[in-house]
Amino acid sequence: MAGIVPDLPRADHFGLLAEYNTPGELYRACEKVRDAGYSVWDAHCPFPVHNLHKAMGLKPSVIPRIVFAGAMMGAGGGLLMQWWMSSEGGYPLIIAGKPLFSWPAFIPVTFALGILGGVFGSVFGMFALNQLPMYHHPLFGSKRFESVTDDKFFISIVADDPKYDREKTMQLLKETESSSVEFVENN
Amino acid sequence: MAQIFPKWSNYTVLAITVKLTGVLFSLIFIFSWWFSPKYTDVGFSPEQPVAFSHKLHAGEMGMDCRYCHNTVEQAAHAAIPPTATCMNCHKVVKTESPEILKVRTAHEAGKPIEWVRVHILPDYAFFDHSVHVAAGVGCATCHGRVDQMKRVTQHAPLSMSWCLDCHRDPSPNLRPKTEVTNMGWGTEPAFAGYNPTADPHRTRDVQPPKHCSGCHR
Amino acid sequence: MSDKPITDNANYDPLDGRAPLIIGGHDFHSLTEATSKPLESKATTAWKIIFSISLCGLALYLGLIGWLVWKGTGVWGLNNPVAWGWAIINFVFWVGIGHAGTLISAVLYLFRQKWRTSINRSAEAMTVFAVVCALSFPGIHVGRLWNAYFLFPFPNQMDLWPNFRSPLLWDVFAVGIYGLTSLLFWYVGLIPDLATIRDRATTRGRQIAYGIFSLGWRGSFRHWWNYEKAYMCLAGLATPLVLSVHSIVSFDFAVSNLPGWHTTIFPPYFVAGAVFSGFAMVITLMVIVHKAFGMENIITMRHFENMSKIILLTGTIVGYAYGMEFFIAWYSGSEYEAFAFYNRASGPYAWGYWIMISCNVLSPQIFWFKKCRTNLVVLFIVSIFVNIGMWFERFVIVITSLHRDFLPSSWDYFSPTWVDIGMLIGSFGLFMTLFCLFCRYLPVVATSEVKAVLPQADPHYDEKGGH
Amino acid sequence: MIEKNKMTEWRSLETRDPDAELSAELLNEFPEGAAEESLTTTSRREFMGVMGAGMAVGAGMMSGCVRKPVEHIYPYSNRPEHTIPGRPKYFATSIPVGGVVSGFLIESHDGRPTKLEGNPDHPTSLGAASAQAQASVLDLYDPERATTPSTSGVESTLADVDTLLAGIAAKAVGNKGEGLALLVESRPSPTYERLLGVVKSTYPMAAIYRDDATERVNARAGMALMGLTGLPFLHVDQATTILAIDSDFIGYEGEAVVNARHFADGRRVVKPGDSMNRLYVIEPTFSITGAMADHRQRCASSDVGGFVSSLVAALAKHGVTVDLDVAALATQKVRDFDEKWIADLAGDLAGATGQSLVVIGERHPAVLHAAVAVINDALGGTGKTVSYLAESGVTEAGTLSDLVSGMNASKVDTLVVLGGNPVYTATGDLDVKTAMAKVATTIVVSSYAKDETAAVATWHVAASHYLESWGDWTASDGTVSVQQPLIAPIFKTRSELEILSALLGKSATSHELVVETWEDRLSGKTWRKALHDGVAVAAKRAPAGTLASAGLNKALAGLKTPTAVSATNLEVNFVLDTKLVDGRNANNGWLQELPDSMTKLTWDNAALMNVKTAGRLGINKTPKRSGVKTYDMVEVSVAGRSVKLAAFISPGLADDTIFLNLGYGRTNGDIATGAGVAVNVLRTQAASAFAGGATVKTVSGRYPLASTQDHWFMGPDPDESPLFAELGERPLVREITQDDYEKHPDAIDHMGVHTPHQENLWPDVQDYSKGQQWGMTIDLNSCTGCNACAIACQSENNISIVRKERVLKGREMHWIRMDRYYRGEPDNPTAVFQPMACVHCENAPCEAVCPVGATAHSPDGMNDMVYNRCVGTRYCSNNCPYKVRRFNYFAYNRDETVTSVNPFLADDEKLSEIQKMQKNPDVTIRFRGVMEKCTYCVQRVNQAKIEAKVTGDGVVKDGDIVPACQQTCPAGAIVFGDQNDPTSRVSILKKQARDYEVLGELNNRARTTYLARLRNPNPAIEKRSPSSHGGDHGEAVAAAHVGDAGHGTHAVDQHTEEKHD
Repeated sequence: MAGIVPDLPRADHFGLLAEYNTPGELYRACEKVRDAGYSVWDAHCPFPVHNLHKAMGLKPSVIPRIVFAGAMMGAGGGLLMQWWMSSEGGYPLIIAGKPLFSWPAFIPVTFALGILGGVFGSVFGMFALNQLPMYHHPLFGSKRFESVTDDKFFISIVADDPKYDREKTMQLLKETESSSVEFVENN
Repeated sequence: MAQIFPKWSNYTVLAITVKLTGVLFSLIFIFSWWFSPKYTDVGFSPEQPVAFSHKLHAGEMGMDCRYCHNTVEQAAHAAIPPTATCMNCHKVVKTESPEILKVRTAHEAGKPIEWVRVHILPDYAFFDHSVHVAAGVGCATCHGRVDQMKRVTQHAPLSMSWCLDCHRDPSPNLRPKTEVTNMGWGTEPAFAGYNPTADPHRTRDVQPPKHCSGCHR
Repeated sequence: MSDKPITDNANYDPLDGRAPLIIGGHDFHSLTEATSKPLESKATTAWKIIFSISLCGLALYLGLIGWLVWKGTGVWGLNNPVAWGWAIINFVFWVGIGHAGTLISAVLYLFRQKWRTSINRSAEAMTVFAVVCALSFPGIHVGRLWNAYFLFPFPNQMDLWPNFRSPLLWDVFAVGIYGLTSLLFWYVGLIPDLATIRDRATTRGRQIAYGIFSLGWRGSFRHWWNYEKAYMCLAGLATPLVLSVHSIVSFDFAVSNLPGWHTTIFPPYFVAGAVFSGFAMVITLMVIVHKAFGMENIITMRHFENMSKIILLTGTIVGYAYGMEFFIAWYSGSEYEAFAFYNRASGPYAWGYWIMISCNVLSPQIFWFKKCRTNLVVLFIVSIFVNIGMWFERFVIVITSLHRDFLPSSWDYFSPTWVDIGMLIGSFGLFMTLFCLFCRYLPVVATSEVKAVLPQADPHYDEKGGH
Repeated sequence: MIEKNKMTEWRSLETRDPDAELSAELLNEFPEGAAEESLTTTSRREFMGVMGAGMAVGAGMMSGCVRKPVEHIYPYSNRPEHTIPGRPKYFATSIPVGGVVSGFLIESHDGRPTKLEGNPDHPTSLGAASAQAQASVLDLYDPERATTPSTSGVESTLADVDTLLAGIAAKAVGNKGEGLALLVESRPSPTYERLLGVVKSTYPMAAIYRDDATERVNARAGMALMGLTGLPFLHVDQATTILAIDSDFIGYEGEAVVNARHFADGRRVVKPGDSMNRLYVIEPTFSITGAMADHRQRCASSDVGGFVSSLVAALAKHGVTVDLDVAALATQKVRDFDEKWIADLAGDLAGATGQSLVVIGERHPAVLHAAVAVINDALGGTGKTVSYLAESGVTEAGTLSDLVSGMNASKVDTLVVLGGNPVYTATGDLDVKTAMAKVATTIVVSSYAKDETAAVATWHVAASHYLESWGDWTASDGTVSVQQPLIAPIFKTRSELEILSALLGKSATSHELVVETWEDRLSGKTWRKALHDGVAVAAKRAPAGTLASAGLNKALAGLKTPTAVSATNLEVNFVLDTKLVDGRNANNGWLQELPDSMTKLTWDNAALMNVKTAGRLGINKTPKRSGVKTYDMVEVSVAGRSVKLAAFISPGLADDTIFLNLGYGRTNGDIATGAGVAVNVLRTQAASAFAGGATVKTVSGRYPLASTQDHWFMGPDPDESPLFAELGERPLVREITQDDYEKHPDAIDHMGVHTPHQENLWPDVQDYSKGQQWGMTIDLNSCTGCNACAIACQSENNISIVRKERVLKGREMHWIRMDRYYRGEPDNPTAVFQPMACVHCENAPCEAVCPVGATAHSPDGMNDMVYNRCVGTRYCSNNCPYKVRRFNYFAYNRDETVTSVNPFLADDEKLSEIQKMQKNPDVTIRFRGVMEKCTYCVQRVNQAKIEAKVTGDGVVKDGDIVPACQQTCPAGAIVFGDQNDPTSRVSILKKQARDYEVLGELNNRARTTYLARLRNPNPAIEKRSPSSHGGDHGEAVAAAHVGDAGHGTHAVDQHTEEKHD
């Protein structure tokens, strides 16, 4: 299960957490951090801030491909199942003079199963990529961090980052419009 | 805020979900497999009121099945013989045995012996012995080596799919009509590689019904 | 623009720019407060009353199902020609209701209709609950409930499989998957807001409860990034699904050869009808909800006006379909077809037909007037009419077509029994029970999405010199 | 036991465990007599074995790991010769049904008689059987039959009965039978009459009275007027022109079964040019004979005499001098008939001298029977189309009214009622009940301890069913056959013969008595042959002598002129019910639930009247619908006595006449109670068939009537909505005159919706052109709508009855729905019948929509229904264009033991142990929640195929498969067989131009096709008033145009294409 199990920071402490009051402050701060060349860091916000991926320099998500694969598998499997079950493989019944493989009649189920595959792909694919559920996370230790789901915006830089240096990074975050920067234990 | 959940929760939650899905899928398999007659019915071998041994009669003495089950070629039921049939011989043979005593008393009282039924089909499945015998399906094919059973035991699942297997491809289970009651048939080299279509004694090729009303009326 | 909060975005002067979706000068925090209040404050008496009534309805429903299973399908008013009755009517009715939710969430999402954010959460909830009600009916309407598992393809010793040519089996898959999809769609949308409640939670119990369902969401943008894509894909998948589901439900009728059922117009006509009834139900519920929880500023008159426009549109489409059916019946020259429709309009069940026409075609027409579109009372009444009308549409299709078909010798008349009526009421009980629980324990507004459509949400808002 | 009861389907008694107590009763000794021919002497246990066919489910204990109840097998102790467990045996027997003696074959499954068929070797059966005969088997298993003798309600024993009768005998020997009275029914039985003769001779003072509603009293009296002792016997097969005067001679009256066959034979047009007989009917009611008529006129019963006189006059004009005092007869003339019509009719009759036949109904007085005899004689029919056969040995007997006056005058101290139910059946002016109270000892021998007469008797002796006792019967043509039992008396019962002999002081079994009668003529081989063939003496009766109308003319002179029937002088007609007769079948569920041929009423009688009469009386034309259909109530009063019952409008009745069916409102059992209203009170000895001067007024209250077809027309009812007016009649029953058929044989195809040659959307998954393919034709030209097929199907296929409250809801279960449509004027319509069962479409709409594949097709073209797979979505029924699928809305076969422990299930149909014995073990018993329908009697098809495979090359010979409906059809209208075999009867019939498929335009490719109905109208009448009768050529072409209109231009060159393949 190693692949699936969410991995927590290995360093002795988690890292640094900076707080911002507006999407704008966060946006500009993210640009700085990105330009500073950090890789193991994240922005936190109560809603997806528009275009923030640019500011963070994120690559496009792979979700759509997972969905496509899921949909194809669902539809393909569905059609195959129906063909097998209603012909020699299963029980070839003579139904209303229709052929054993009456494909037009099989479309609805094929379609529905395709959708199901896609839906599972997107939902569980998203869970997998985001490593959810992750009920325990060091950031939950921070009191301030509670308002991330309300009206505050945060940047967290993890100690595992190669460029991470407690003092320098602290300095970098202070230089942004952060309302506060705090040190997060790896509890 | 303090952490709501401990560290281990991250792992256990995942483990639980994965295992649950596993259990769910295996349940379907378990029900469809281990709850099928193949596992529930085969080997059913109830105590009989009279310890009649097919091993002795059909096996060692080599009596033909049809001496007792004499309606098998004309009717749906291969009727259990009337007590009188037993008495044909046992008026003189082993008259003192306690088991025979049961039979004689029943016969004298004109009461039937309450045999316990071994091969039970659902009431909505209509099986006919005569047509199977006529097609050259051996007794042993469905009932097993009765000639080796001290007490009769269910040999085949008698499930619908089991019936269908043969109805869809009967030839492996066909034999010369003369050999229908031959328990050992197949073990003897004489009939090795018997081909029903080549058998000159067959007036027609066997086409068992595969449609619903073939068995369900 | 001025600082004083706007209070009317329905009659908003376009010269001042685009009408805001949220009024009353909300910011992120006030919004959180407003949407979380219902969950965190004590249950109101109104809620308690409605909830207990709903529970009675639910009890009635379960009781009658028990009676049905105990006695047999005969407890319904069915007979030889009319072998399908209220169970199927209610099924189609509820599936129809279940369409608005996904439509609002998915289709409007794809069309970037930001106004959806205030209502999509409760609309999705409504969808899920409606589908639950819908699915309960085909489940119980079979004669041998205990054998209903034959409908699913599972390996068995009979070597038998379901018949995939049957529209009923298509239903099993389509509606089942539709329910599952709506549920997941709804849940995915809920995760961030559940996190909000979790973080605001004051008691350990609430923390754990909401904590478990929010899956440890921490607003990470890397998560948001996949999350938005996934949500987009879900919307993209749900849109064709929502259209297909009611098409497939309509196949139950369209695929069979009964005059009045055997019609190619059914799929689009059913979908339009579904949207029609769905939005009507949304209005009915929203009028109550936004009053009950004082969310006039979040679920605003503009939202209602937009919905009433959709009702006007779909209502007119449905009206067109009714007309077209008659034209085809006449034009086809088939005496059977013609009779089926003449019989609707003038046969023993004509009353049902005219109730349908007046509720579905006539009543929405008043939405041509802005005054009516922006009047809550009118909205509420019309939405109720539409709900009634759409139930009767299914009644007309199922009963009037069945009771007189090809051979006059087999014609008969269907009258419902008390069990039929009780089960319809009961299903509303089930629906309302679930909806009450939803209002009480889940955020009825998609808070995080609404926040995203506030002007302040724009990263460049402060540069424009907002405050 | 518990597991067992949970079983959703059970096949029959074989798989049930008979409840011990009852079995003990079921299984008492067989009479020695039975041993020789039917069943061997057996004990209880063995009979178990017989029933069990070697397998009866025992107690449901678990055994080891095996999850199923343990079943026991009870083999015979000594299996009788030729007995193969599980194989049915057939025995010939004979009984009177509705007063008509006929021969039958009884199917016996391991000792249980389950099904009755006609005996092909018996001249009054010809292999066919009526609905009543088919249903008579059910009476044997009626759980409400009296099971023991009883004295004034207290259970008694047969021993007591014997001592009682012995006492009576002893007394009678002393006083020559003074004070001893016997009330008997009409029993044309040598042994019975012999014993009655002995009674008369040994007890000269004893009095014998006869009362039987089915006895042909008027006909016999009519013959007497002509100086004959005998009865007329029809030779319908010899007649080409037939006039039926209020006589249902091919429906339910007299030798209807044979008459229908002969009548149909006279109409079997196989190729254009074949001749057809012509039927004129004049009647007040609308009988199914009337429905078959080529020309039909309505007239009130009291006008019939007038009609006869007009006919005599008209015949004279055509040179047929009828030796009658016409002047005297003319006094009967009360109104003007369509004299032209009668003239043409007379011309037709006169034209067919020696081949014409006039028949008159039993309801009409003796003089008219005599007059008709004279007319037939004048037409040269005597000895050709009708012969008068001498009756021998009919014991002189008094009438019921004689008995009543005798009892009132306390001349009777001991009354023995052998069968019959006078307290119920007696006319209103005879108070049998009070009269019986004056008699010291009254002994009633009947099947029901609760029946009206038994209830007031001091002793009730449970009567044996005919399948439990011996007898012998003389058919009306003189054929004598022996009634042999198929089962030992199930309960403590006695047969009438045994009672008679006990009255004579010897306790002989019915077997001994019958043997005694025959031993000098039949013994050993000949006796066994008689039993085997079902015909003991094939001798025809001697002619009754020559007609002498002197007596008749004397009688005519005394005739009075009846007052004309009018709105102010309504006429009430009392008719024997087509199902319950005089009430004797009232507790038979099959018959009670059988829809009447014309009214389609079940479980009730009603005041029948036509639209005009109803209008005058202010009765609503349409019923009110409050959940179920409820009808207006009326009070019918005659001479001070009145009854209240529901009014029901039935088209085609004579104006100002009300029809009341006898036989309802009985109380002898759960089935009979509450079904209809007893109307005997309105009858008098003087006017027992019809009475004038009646008044009818509507009274408050409404009554639900369960009519299974309330729609009259073969299309929308134009009165219902102006929109429907433009929609024509639907081409379901196609009808054309013979002439038009000769001219354009393809016209029948054009009546349908005109469709070009239909291709399948798909390549056929099964090649139906290969192998044996089953198909059926139903000839609408012969079908009389007599319902025999419906009951035959019910008894063969274990079809449940559902009781009135569910028929009201429209949940009847009959697999065959006898569709009846009217044509033309509502008050003077013609009617057509169409038996509609599953037509086994090759492209079956029902199959495509079943989600679990519970209904699928067999390679030989049958639409299989698999009960054990069905989950009950009912979608198949919705999608069936013919609506012939039936759903088990409740558990109609629930084991009594379940319902008894469970109060909530109390109103479900219970199936007691005794009822289970009737079930056919070859057909699955359906449980609640499954769909069922006609299977083409697949059990018979499979049996035939199995036999063909066992004995031969597996090809079934034509005629080896006979479905129950075909087997019993009196008219021989139904033919089943292999439609791929060009020589089979069915494929020959299907080749005719008359052959068409109902709703063929749907391309269902039905295997059951119908042969269009032909009418053979008199050209003269036709010419004068083409619209005088509905469904003739005019209608047919109209129908054709409806079709064409629908489908654009009518391309003549497509005729050949659109033939169904």
